[in-house]
Amino acid sequence: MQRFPCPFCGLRDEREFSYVGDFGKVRPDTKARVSDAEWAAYLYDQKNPKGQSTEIWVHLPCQEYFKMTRDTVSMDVIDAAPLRKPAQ
Amino acid sequence: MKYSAFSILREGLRGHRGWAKAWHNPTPKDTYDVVIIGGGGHGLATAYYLAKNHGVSRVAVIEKGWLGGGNTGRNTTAIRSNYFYPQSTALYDLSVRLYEDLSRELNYNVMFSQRGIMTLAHSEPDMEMAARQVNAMQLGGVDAELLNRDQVRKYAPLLNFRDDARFPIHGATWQGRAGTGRHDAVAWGYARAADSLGVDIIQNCAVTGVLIEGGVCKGVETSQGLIRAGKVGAAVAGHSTNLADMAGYSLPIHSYALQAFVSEPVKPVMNTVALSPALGVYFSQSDKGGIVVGGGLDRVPSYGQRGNTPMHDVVLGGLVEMAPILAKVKLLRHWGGIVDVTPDSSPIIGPSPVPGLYLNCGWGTGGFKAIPAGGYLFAHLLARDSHHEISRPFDLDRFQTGHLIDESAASGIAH
Amino acid sequence: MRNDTAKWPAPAVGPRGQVQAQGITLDQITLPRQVLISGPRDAAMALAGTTQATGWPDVAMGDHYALSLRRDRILMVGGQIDSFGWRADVGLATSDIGTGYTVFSLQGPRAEKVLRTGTELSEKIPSASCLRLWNGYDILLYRHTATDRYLLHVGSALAEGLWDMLNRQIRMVSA
Amino acid sequence: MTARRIHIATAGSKRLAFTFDGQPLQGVAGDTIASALLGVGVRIVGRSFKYHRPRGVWGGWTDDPNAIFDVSLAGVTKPNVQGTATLLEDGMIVRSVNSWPTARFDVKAGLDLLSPFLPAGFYYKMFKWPDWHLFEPAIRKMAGLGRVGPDVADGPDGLQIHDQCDVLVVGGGPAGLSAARAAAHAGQDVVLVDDHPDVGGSLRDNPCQIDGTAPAVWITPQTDAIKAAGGRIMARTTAFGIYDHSLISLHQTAPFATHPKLIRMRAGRVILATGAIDRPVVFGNNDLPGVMSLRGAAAYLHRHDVLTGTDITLLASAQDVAHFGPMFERAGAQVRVLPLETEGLRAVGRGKVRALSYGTNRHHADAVLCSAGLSPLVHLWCHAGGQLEWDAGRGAFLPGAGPDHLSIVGGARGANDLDQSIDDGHKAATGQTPAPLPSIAPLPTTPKPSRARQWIDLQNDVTTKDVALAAQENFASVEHLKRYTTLGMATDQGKTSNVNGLTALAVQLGKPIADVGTTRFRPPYVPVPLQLYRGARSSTQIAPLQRSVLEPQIRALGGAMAEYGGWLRPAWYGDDMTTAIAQECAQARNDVAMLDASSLGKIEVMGPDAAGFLNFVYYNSIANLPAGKIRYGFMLTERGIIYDDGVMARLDENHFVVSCSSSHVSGVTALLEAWRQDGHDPDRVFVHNVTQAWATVTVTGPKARDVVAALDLGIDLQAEAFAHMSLRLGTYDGMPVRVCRVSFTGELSFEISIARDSAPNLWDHVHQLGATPIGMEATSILRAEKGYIIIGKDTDGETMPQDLGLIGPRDRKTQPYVGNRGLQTPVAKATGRQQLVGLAVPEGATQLPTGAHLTAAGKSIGYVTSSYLSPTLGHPIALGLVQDGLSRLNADLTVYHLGENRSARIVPACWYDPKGDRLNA
Repeated sequence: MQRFPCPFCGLRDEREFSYVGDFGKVRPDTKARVSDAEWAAYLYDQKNPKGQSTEIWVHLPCQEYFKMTRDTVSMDVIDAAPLRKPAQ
Repeated sequence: MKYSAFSILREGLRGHRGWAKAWHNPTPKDTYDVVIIGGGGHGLATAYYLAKNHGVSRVAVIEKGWLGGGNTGRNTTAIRSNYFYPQSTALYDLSVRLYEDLSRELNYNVMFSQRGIMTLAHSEPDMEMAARQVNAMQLGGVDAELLNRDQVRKYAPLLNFRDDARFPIHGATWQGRAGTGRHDAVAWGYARAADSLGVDIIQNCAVTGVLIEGGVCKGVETSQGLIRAGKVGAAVAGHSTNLADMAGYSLPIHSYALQAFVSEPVKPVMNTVALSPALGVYFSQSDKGGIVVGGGLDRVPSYGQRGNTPMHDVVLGGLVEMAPILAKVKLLRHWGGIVDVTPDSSPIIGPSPVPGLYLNCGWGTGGFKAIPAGGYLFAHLLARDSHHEISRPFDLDRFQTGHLIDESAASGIAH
Repeated sequence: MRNDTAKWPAPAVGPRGQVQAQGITLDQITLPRQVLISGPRDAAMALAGTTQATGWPDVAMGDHYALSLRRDRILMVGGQIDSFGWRADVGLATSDIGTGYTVFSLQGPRAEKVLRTGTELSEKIPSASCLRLWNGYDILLYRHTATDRYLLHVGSALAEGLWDMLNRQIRMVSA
Repeated sequence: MTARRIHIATAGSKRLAFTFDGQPLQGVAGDTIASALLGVGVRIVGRSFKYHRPRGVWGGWTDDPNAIFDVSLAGVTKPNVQGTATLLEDGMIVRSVNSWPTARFDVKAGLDLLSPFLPAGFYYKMFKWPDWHLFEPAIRKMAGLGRVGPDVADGPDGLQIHDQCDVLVVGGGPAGLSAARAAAHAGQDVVLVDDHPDVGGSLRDNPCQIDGTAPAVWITPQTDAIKAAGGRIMARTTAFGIYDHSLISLHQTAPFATHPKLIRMRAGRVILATGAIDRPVVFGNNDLPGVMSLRGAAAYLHRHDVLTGTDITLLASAQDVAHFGPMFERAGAQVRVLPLETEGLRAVGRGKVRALSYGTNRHHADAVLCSAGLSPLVHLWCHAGGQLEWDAGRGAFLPGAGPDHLSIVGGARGANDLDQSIDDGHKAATGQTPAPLPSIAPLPTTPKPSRARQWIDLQNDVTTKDVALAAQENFASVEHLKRYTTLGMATDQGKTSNVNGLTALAVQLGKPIADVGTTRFRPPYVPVPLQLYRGARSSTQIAPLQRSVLEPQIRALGGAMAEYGGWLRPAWYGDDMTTAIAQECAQARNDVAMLDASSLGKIEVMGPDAAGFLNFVYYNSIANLPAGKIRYGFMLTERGIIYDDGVMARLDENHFVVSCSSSHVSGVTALLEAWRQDGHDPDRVFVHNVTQAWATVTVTGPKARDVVAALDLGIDLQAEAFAHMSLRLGTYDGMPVRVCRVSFTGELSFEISIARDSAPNLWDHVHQLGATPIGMEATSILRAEKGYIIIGKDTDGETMPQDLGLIGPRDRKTQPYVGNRGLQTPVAKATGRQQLVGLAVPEGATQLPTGAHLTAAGKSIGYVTSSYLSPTLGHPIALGLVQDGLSRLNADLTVYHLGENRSARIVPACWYDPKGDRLNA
């Protein structure tokens, strides 16, 4: 059982989290022409690095989507940061 | 050297001194017609079929560790073709048919045991979906039956038929030709047969780079030096995107740990394979007596060849709900393999974006059962530079056209 | 067609009766009002009429308090709000939860042990939120009045399940 | 005379009665099953897996591969109980495994004669012709160890609990006690676990003086100090796996017939003080009962007063001989010593060792106590990713580099000296570097050639010859060796066989052991019962169903409850399903009916960007929906696949309520949150799932308006004032209500949502006003008569809106929305897509089976998704997905189901009130 740091809630065990996707993917502007290849790359291609990986995760209880950098071999968590500005 | 009862008897009388090496330890040559990266089941089978079916014998299989040491030797050994879409049925039933004759073809007992697989239906809607599945298979020319509750009980009386079962058993889809095999033997059998046809199987040889000249793949750099090749085939389950990074393309593949579990050996209690989609568990009993258990992928994408505890509760806890008499049987060992998962959980067979480099990957949790077909079709692709009609739908281009082959409706466990 | 009426015991009508075991008391309690308020934290607190939002291991007091749920959401317990929906004046979204959350209290020196069956709980691991997954149930978990009195809010549709799970765990911890 | 109980001290101990293979025997309190058997002179405790060779006790604890039993007590039967590590309890019925009728007289013992013809890899070379199936059943029957008991465990199966500490010390021997004491003294929150019933470890197995005192005298002050500093000591607790992020799984055993406990310990640091075990000496016939672990025999002597032989030969290092020899002599045994390098050594005896023979020498022996050196227990170290390094002097793999949070001390790191172990523990606990291990000269332990078989894996019957054969056939990787010969794959996981197997392989390959390497140790360290993993999650605690506040009312009215979309809902009301369903349909069509719709999603979307946000998330245009109106729409995936359908109601400019299907509430909420935080301003749109705050009573039927009018909601119910697909706010009994005119039945319907706790009154009132409750089955038929779909039943993972004929937004909506690009992919535009149609059967024919396929030229072109006998129409109706179905209207198709063909006609997917006059009434 791994533990991940939700930027809002703090450390919780992995059952409370879901992997969402690679960090840095932006939905193409579909008002412009988006080729089948570009669309497929956006929807499906994965960086899937062996080692350090920067990803989007969600903490399910509080629904915080956040950025997490971790090592996909050692499972060490290197960094977690909110995608949102801090609470006011 | 042919393996037979006679050779066993002869060798038994002379102290087994006459058994030859199952395969050799060649040093790599400078160049081959085809280099296969990955000495697992798919890679070895590809090499075998290249040599046997296509007369391509200047073939090397390059394995970074020991042959059969990846997912081929880490799975739950189920072999089946109970799929819904005709493209899948064609692929996996080719595999089952090749398995049916494999022990004799390779002169190596892979112990394909057609003890049948049942996918349980836990409700009336499940039974309707089961009928949809069975009809699809029957129309596709694959054996399938719809079992009722009593028939399921006859096949597997240890399942949970109690009134308080969370997921009561209404019936099941049944494929009698499905079953289990001896996973290591599949790798060893193909390796021995390929070796005898002149294939070089090079163990402890890691690929460190892909040689690309003029935009075309011309070979691989390895820990044992540069090896040139007319064509390069990659069958590196779990690490397909690492190779893609070396060659400079992207793949719709994510690596996950898939765990498997085996109990201490007990006297026979389960003579078939049963899967509960609702519980996310399937199990069988090996010839040695161990209860072999599998489930879904771990939650966390991973390259660590080990599993995480939340899935233990899901899979082993689910097993006890599925077959309560196993509660006091003990878990002997658990382990994890790294599997390639595609968006539609179907494999990718076809040319990569780099000419000269070809892909056999994305088998997800279902690679073992597909070894003969994967090798057969990949060999066809490599030898002729064109798809066999069965592998055509599994080309990488399906992600652009949207013609995904997503079987999630056909089997309850993401596979 | 299968009739599962017997497999799922009939749910309780009205508040569930107290359960006692050694060092553990389990009750169902009724809170006066529960309102979800989403938006900037300060504005939300002002609307709720509270000055702090309870996380973990904070101890909430009294019958009017706020629970910290998310970066931009609290649950007001007690207190008074006149209208619900989008409050453009303060930029807050509000919804009256009524009895949408059922609330159980678990009290006693061994209560914490019961809670540890379902989550990694420790005073040493603070949390800004009292939302948590417990034995598979999405709950709010916080301390109220005393450090050994825990309140659990659960979506009322799963209250029957959570009550049964709490009882199972109490039996096991007491065995 | 073989083994026997010695001391007078046990005379006063409590006697425990048990049976072994049917024979009544007695042990004493504190015994393990194995010590009790040895205490009464039982030598053969079981049979080996392959050849049914007689097996005796080898070890004193979990390193034993042989003493495996099926045990019953108090109605509980457990297979494969490890007798050396299981405490004896009064009344136990102990049965040897893999033998019949008894371990001593096993009918299959003759199999051993065939062993020359059963080499490693035998099965791979045999039984290919004519077919494996002819041979496999007989082979399966022979396999397996214990028998699964007949008793079915009633869940729940045991306690699973999380715990945490600063320092977890595994192993309560001298190193572990020292570490725990030092860590506790330093103010750390310490937990010490030991799998024995008491701590002390090797001090109890083979006592020697510490600081001039007896070990028992030394142990108590340590445990007292640990406890006084707040440390916890857990006995009978096995650390069996270390997982990511420093989670250690602990198995706490309890009396035999009670539930075990699984503790998941999160430790800041882990100190492994797991000790070491004897490595067997490989010599001829070394599998004979009576050949035992030296330290195992010492443990039986000191823990249980059992002397394992009267004529003992020690086969061990000079140091061990000097240490242990006098102990056995003092206990009354005659002790002889043989050097480890004795040439041609073999044991002699049938069923138990009687003598040792070497060269021309031969001497009597009833016990041969062996140690070829110590194998550190490094399993947990490896679980955590620690590396191993071969130490030629010790003939062992010692821990090398490892993770920062892990230390390994004492015997487990190769420190076999008591003072060093104690020092190790102290240093590890206080953050100091342990003293380097002295290098030692290797013991002569390489197996000498012998004509007798030399055993390496006692349970799986692997000999040096098997290893040699594997090497000869080029199964030269350690993993190949293991898998080819099954070496180390028995229930002891190779604890005793690993190093000897590698040594034998290294000899064959002519390589140093360091280059041969070792296989990976995988959890669990010792086998653990499957029930540990179920915990309290049995039966209704697996995927627990959601329950409506109206369930008591529904049950009181005779509702037959069943699972629908994650909720427990009434399938029908009354005893007879068929009549009930028909009557319920008629009631809704002709009069007025009521149903509990509380499970339908109610997700509030609020804020200034709410309209634009929903317009993006939904296929249908939402931005232009007026307040007070309701619109039906699809939520698509980015591929363009329909994920859910639902209705959106706009309460005011900045406030919507999304009503999705019951099973998709959490999924839809999660998707809304995901998009809210990705590409939208999360300060301008908020999503509240309030499904459980409201309950919903739906009144449906031609007379629904009369019933709702009588509720006095303060709403003008006339059609002109309150049209279909609109929403009004009112009050019932002082409580706010939201009333939606939407219809799933095709009849005039009012969905009345009210605060959850007021719903029972509303329900009762509606019922008193003459509405009849209807269940999900009737509702399902009513909707099918109208051609209304259920997502996931009448659609599948490929269905897009155009397949249902709903192409408006695709062709006209200009703003981007989720799935818009997916609807432009080649697959979306392809011909041959499966489209939803109605299916009619010939006059008088029975209803089509759901799941039947439509075929053309023997190939599937689609399937039946819903099928009912319509009580309203008096004939069967069905819906199906068919390739190009919308352009095949009135075509007759073949329907295939389980080997039979029949026919159906494609018709429009609406049979009842196609113009919608009734629902608009």
